[in-house]
Amino acid sequence: MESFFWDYGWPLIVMLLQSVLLMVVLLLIVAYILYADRKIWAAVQIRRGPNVVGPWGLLQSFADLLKFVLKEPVIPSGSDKFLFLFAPLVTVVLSLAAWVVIPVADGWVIANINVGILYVFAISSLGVYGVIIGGWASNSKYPFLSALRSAAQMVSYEVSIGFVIVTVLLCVGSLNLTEIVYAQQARGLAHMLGVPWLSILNWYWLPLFPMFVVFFVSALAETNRPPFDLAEAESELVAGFMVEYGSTPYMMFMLGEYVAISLMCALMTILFMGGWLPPVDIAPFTWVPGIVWFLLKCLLVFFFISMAKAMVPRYRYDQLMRLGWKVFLPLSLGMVFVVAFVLMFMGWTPPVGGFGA
Amino acid sequence: MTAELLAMPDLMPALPEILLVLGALALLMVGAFGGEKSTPLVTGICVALLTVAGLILLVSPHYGTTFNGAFVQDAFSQYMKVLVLIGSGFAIAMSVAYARSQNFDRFEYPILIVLATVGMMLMLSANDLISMYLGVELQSLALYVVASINRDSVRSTEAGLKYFVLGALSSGMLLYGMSFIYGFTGHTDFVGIASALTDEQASRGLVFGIAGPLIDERASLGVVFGIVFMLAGIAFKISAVPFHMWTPDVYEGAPTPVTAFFAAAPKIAAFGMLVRVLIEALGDVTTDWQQIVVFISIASMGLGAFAAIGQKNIKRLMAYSSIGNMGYALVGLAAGTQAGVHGLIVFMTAYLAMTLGAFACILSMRRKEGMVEEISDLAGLSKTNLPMAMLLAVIMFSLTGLPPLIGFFGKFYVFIAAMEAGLVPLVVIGLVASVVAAYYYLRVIKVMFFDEPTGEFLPMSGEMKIVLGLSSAVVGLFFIMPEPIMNAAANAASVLF
Amino acid sequence: MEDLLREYIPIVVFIGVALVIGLALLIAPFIVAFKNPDSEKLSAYECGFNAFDDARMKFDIRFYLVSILFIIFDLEVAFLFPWAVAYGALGWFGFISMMIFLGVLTIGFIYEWKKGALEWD
Amino acid sequence: MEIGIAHYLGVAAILFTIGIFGIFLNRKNVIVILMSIELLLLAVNINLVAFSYFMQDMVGQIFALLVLTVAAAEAAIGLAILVVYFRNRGSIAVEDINMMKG
Amino acid sequence: MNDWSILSITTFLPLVGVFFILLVRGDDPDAKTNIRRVALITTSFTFIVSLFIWGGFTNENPGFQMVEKYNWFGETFTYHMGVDGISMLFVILTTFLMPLCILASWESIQDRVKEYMIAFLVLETLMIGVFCSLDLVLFYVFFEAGLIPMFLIIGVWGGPRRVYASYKFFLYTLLGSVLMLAAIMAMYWQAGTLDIPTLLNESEFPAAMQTWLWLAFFASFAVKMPMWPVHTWLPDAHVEAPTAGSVVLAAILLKMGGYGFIRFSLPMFPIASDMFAPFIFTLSVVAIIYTSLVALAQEDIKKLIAYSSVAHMGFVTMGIFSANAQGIEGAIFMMLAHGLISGALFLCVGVIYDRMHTRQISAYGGLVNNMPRYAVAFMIFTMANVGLPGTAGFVGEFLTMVGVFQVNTWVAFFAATGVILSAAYALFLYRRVVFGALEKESLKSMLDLNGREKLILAPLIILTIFFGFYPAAVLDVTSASVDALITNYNAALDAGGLGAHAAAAVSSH
Repeated sequence: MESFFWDYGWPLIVMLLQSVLLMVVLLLIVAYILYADRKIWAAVQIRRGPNVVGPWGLLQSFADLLKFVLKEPVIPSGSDKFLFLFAPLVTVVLSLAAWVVIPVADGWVIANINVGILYVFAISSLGVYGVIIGGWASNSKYPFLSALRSAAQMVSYEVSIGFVIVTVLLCVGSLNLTEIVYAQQARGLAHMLGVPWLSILNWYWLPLFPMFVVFFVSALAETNRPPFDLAEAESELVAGFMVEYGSTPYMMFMLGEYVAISLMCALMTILFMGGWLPPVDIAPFTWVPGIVWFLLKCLLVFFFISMAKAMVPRYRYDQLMRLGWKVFLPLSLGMVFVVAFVLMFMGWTPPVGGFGA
Repeated sequence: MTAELLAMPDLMPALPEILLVLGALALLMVGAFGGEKSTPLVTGICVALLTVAGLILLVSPHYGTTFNGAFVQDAFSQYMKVLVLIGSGFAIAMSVAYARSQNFDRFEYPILIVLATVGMMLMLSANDLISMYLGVELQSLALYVVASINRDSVRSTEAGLKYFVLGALSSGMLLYGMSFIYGFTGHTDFVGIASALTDEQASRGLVFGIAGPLIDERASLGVVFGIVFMLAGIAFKISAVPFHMWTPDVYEGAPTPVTAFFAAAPKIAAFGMLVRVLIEALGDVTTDWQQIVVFISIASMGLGAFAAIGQKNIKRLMAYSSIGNMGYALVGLAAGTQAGVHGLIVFMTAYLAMTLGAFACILSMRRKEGMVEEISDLAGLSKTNLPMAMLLAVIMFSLTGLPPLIGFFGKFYVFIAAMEAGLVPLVVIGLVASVVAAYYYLRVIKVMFFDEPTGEFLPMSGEMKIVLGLSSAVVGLFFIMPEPIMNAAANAASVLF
Repeated sequence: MEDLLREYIPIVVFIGVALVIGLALLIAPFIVAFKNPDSEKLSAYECGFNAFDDARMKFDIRFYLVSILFIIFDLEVAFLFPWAVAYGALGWFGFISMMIFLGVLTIGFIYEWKKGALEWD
Repeated sequence: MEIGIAHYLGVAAILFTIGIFGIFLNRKNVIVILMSIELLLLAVNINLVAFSYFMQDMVGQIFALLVLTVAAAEAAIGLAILVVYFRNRGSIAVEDINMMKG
Repeated sequence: MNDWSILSITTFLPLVGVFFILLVRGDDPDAKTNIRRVALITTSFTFIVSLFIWGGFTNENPGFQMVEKYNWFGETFTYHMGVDGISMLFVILTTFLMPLCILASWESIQDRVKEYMIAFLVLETLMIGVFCSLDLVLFYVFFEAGLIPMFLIIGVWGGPRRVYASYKFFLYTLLGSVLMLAAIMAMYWQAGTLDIPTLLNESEFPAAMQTWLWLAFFASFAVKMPMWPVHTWLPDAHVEAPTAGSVVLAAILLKMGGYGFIRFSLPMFPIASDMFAPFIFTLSVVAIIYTSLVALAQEDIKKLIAYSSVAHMGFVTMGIFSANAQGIEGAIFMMLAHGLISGALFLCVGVIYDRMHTRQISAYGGLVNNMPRYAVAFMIFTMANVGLPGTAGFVGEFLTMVGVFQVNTWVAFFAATGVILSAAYALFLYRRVVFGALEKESLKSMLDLNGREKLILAPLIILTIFFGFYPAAVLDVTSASVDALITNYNAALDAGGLGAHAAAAVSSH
């Protein structure tokens, strides 16, 4: 009985604590990301943004949470009640679930599974279900149409994301997210140029720059972020598939969206920007803990995402689809070929089993 | 990771398939860039490709296995592939005029047929459950689309839908069976399965502790389970009873040239595959599948004979006829002997010739107001178009199994093998069923010769004349020089044993 | 605990926690919020008109085309993943094989493009 | 309780049976039939992977991967046919598929 | 091996005629005449050629003569032709009757002449082939293929109920012969060959198997013969078929059944034959008496003749299964004679049918008044049909009854009553058609036989009477082969432990 506890019970408790910890931190960060988003947007438009609740409006997100909870939950009479409530739950749970395999620093990962990137890819693919179910269950025209649009958009860009990931995998030889980061440490442009300390050059954003861009833009589209927020285009579809939602269900959609955005930031960080690695592998930088680098990089990516929202005009739907299918798909397909060929031709294929820890 | 897995495979045995695939892909591009006006060109090249592939097979076949044993080219696959190519080539040729008149002359049609043909050839060459499944699916997927190629017709699309649903179901059953075979023998390659079934040590199925591979000279329950499901799946593909439900509807609904294609090539391919998997992989557990084959054979022959009697639509009639014919072919397989396979090959040759000829006639049932497909529309054909009536009568008599036409020898060799294998009741039932079937074949002849004409058909088009002429020549004159076909068939059968 | 379990149990635990949080959020307003539903409030949003037919209507065929294309290409990715991981071990043979595969896919893609499956207007 | 091969096979068999019944007993919608077909293939994959795992033999998993691919292609084509049929007939109810009876 | 493949030439010569007919274009009367001429010349020439078979035939040789053998389906199923005393005369009978059939159809067939003649010529080839083939597969091919032209002849050129009749004919015969096919396959399985001489001389099938094989062959031949109770297709087929079709049917096709019994059932399955002989006798006697009674009640001339054929075939089967020289030789003789006589009777019916287009007996009467020549011819054949001494019909009936008398007196007795009944219906028919007052207006304008009809009937009359007075012309040919057959048969019975019967048969011989 005691050994059972030490074999099974204790690790389980540890996992639970880790999970709760990650979740809390994550939600806190999301709350401030939301805040940051609004602030950046406001700044670009030379407004102030939220500034009432708390100092500089820092508690704005929590006020919003409270407001949503106290709002009257409306379930439209024609809707499928179970699915109507199920959709936001799916969105939130799925977008949170992907985080379990993200290594935020060296070894700081709850589930260090060997197919990490595949897991993330799979879980984020499922996100489309939340949208479709929500749009369908509302039994209203705007949500329905926008759910379709949104789903088509998400799946279109998912293909490109898949190809981008494949190019990275070709260079790494492993699906494990931690190893992807290690690979960016072990080999790369900096080593070839003879400046191994300049590890920022090692990261894949440089050799795979086109894919980095493709991934960034696809991430925007995948998460329904502007300039690709066609699904909730206010002028056409009012608020997209969420029209009929209010109260916390609505908030959960928003939450899921922002968690997904932060996940995309994390992914970009890991795949292209060396994860928790310091940009320059010499003294004061190496003293900074990995988690800080990781967060900084994520925030940098988020800044770009936010700026895109603030600066870029919204796409038309046909332009969006054309970009996805006729530009990104051929481009990323071609890059898969090029990367595979170059790696094989130059003999740069990763060692069997990846670079290891 | 073993070295030989990563070595470049020898592509020569698969040369015809590779040629067809490359050709089909190239033609797809030609069609995509050229638009609809490239249809005649694509059609012509498709026929040429099939011809070249057939010639390669005939003139310089390259025997051997490749792709790590998943693909085998031998005399059996060579012979059956030539049949399949003939069926496909003629099917394309026969469709040209019809497609133009029915406005579905899209360039995809011949390409799909070529792809389906490649699938069939892969089925015939499959020496591994995986390649077998891939062949089946490549063929089926193309056929689903071909069935509903006339996308503006309710009947065509309904046929496609039905074919798809039941075809997919059959694939599922086939796969389920395969998974059991794999699980209980530990192999997917036919050689491995065969050795696992004979040699207890070779089987990894033992590790499950459920049952060993062989109990008292019979396969374990798991393997039998797998065999049953696989047979059910393949029975769908060859439309044997009780998995025949789709056949009449699909035959009736699909555009007629498509029906002609369905009736000919895929059946041959599925049969070839069935023979290879049963003989090569499961040849040592004959007792386990023989009774199933006997059962579906009897059921097919019986249903084919009785259900066709009331049919008015000649395509439905041909559907039931083909169900019945599959029953006869299964008789040869039930024998499970070399003679049985030999008979089956001869029978399939006969079946191909008869089917193509019959459909050339059905496709010539054109009136000014359009295509007709009732049997009664043939009334008095002997007065309005004697050559067509005579040749169709020859084909119908051959389907009946009357000597000296090829249909007789097909049945004869099948039955004689079954007789040798001791399946006397099966033979007698088969013969009686063929008498019952004679009734409805005779009805076609009766309508053509005994009834008064109700109208005239438009003259036969050139390609129909050629197809009908060639096929009825084979049907009618086979008995004069049977040896080339018989020897080739015997040779083909011998490599499996 | 087995290695496999050790690696994957956290995922279950994590999803469980996420589920709890999600459910808590979902249920909270039903407990604490003020509720006063009426039929107008519960009807579907229609820009001021009453809905005159079922909202789940026919929609554009192109959505369906996109979903088919997605299925095909997403599965292609499913093949590419293991290939990419084992790329070093496969050598030129692996490269050529996958390029044949991609080539076939590209031909299909060009066909779709030419047939107008990717047009949106 | 140790989870053995028999349990996997049992689950697969149940799924397979549900799939078969879904195809034959369903009177409502063709989409349900398509889903049932997917269920069949899913059952097969469970079998293959379970066998593969218990035998420590990779072939089953490769097979499963191919089955997945083909299943997707099949679904795509099935949906395409369904769509053309719907365009012609205006319905995808199972009982409306009755142009030809035999 | 002979030098110039006469059997093959005879067999396939009609197909040359088919080829020429196919070359004829057009549908005008000239073309039709040309077609008829080609057919007539072909059949006549075939007959002449076939006479060389008789000329080259050695009566003393009991084995097969003029043998040809080539590989066909490999070496297992060969193209093996040859004739012996049993089969040779049937070949001659066939070739002899065919020109007459063509002549008989000269005017009555105006519709689709081309197809008609092709069907007949093909049919001739197949019928000759049946009698010449020495390989069971080859035999079956010819035997079964004959259904095709006959089906078309009845169905296309037949009477009002032709469709029913042709179907019945086809399906009855087919069912019978597929059972035979099963037996043939079983024989191949057992013996490993289907070469008839080899099977006759070397192979012996186990007794239990013989029973089944015998029954399967019986199924085919009994239908073809036809034996009671599977004879019902025959009256229908006869009534509906055109005249020449009836002639071929009665004269030749029915003989294939009897030929089959002699060629296969007796020598190959002796034990079973011996066992089933009482069964056959019963059926034969029933056939003779029952169908004779049925014939009495017929209103249709052709039907009456058809039933009389069934009755006569009863004599044949009875003779065959008495398994002694008189019985078998009598049966062969009877078949040949019946071929001439029944064929001639149908031709006689055809003569008046062409004029009146009815076959109802009641429609006729008093024809002797304005058709005296016809009356004479009809009388000769009626008498021959009855079995009047001096006609061919007598010899056969007498010999078969002698043969069966040695085996079973009662059978012979009942068969003899059949003779009386046959006299009754035949004379009854003759009286009603030919005698009596010429009352009906439509009959008064009927003309007597024209030149063509005389040409048809004359040789038949001559032969009927010739064989009646000189049966040795036939019996000399058959005796050697029949003796050999009986010797083998008895030897097989001895070996099978049924010596008692065999000994009795030999001693009585």
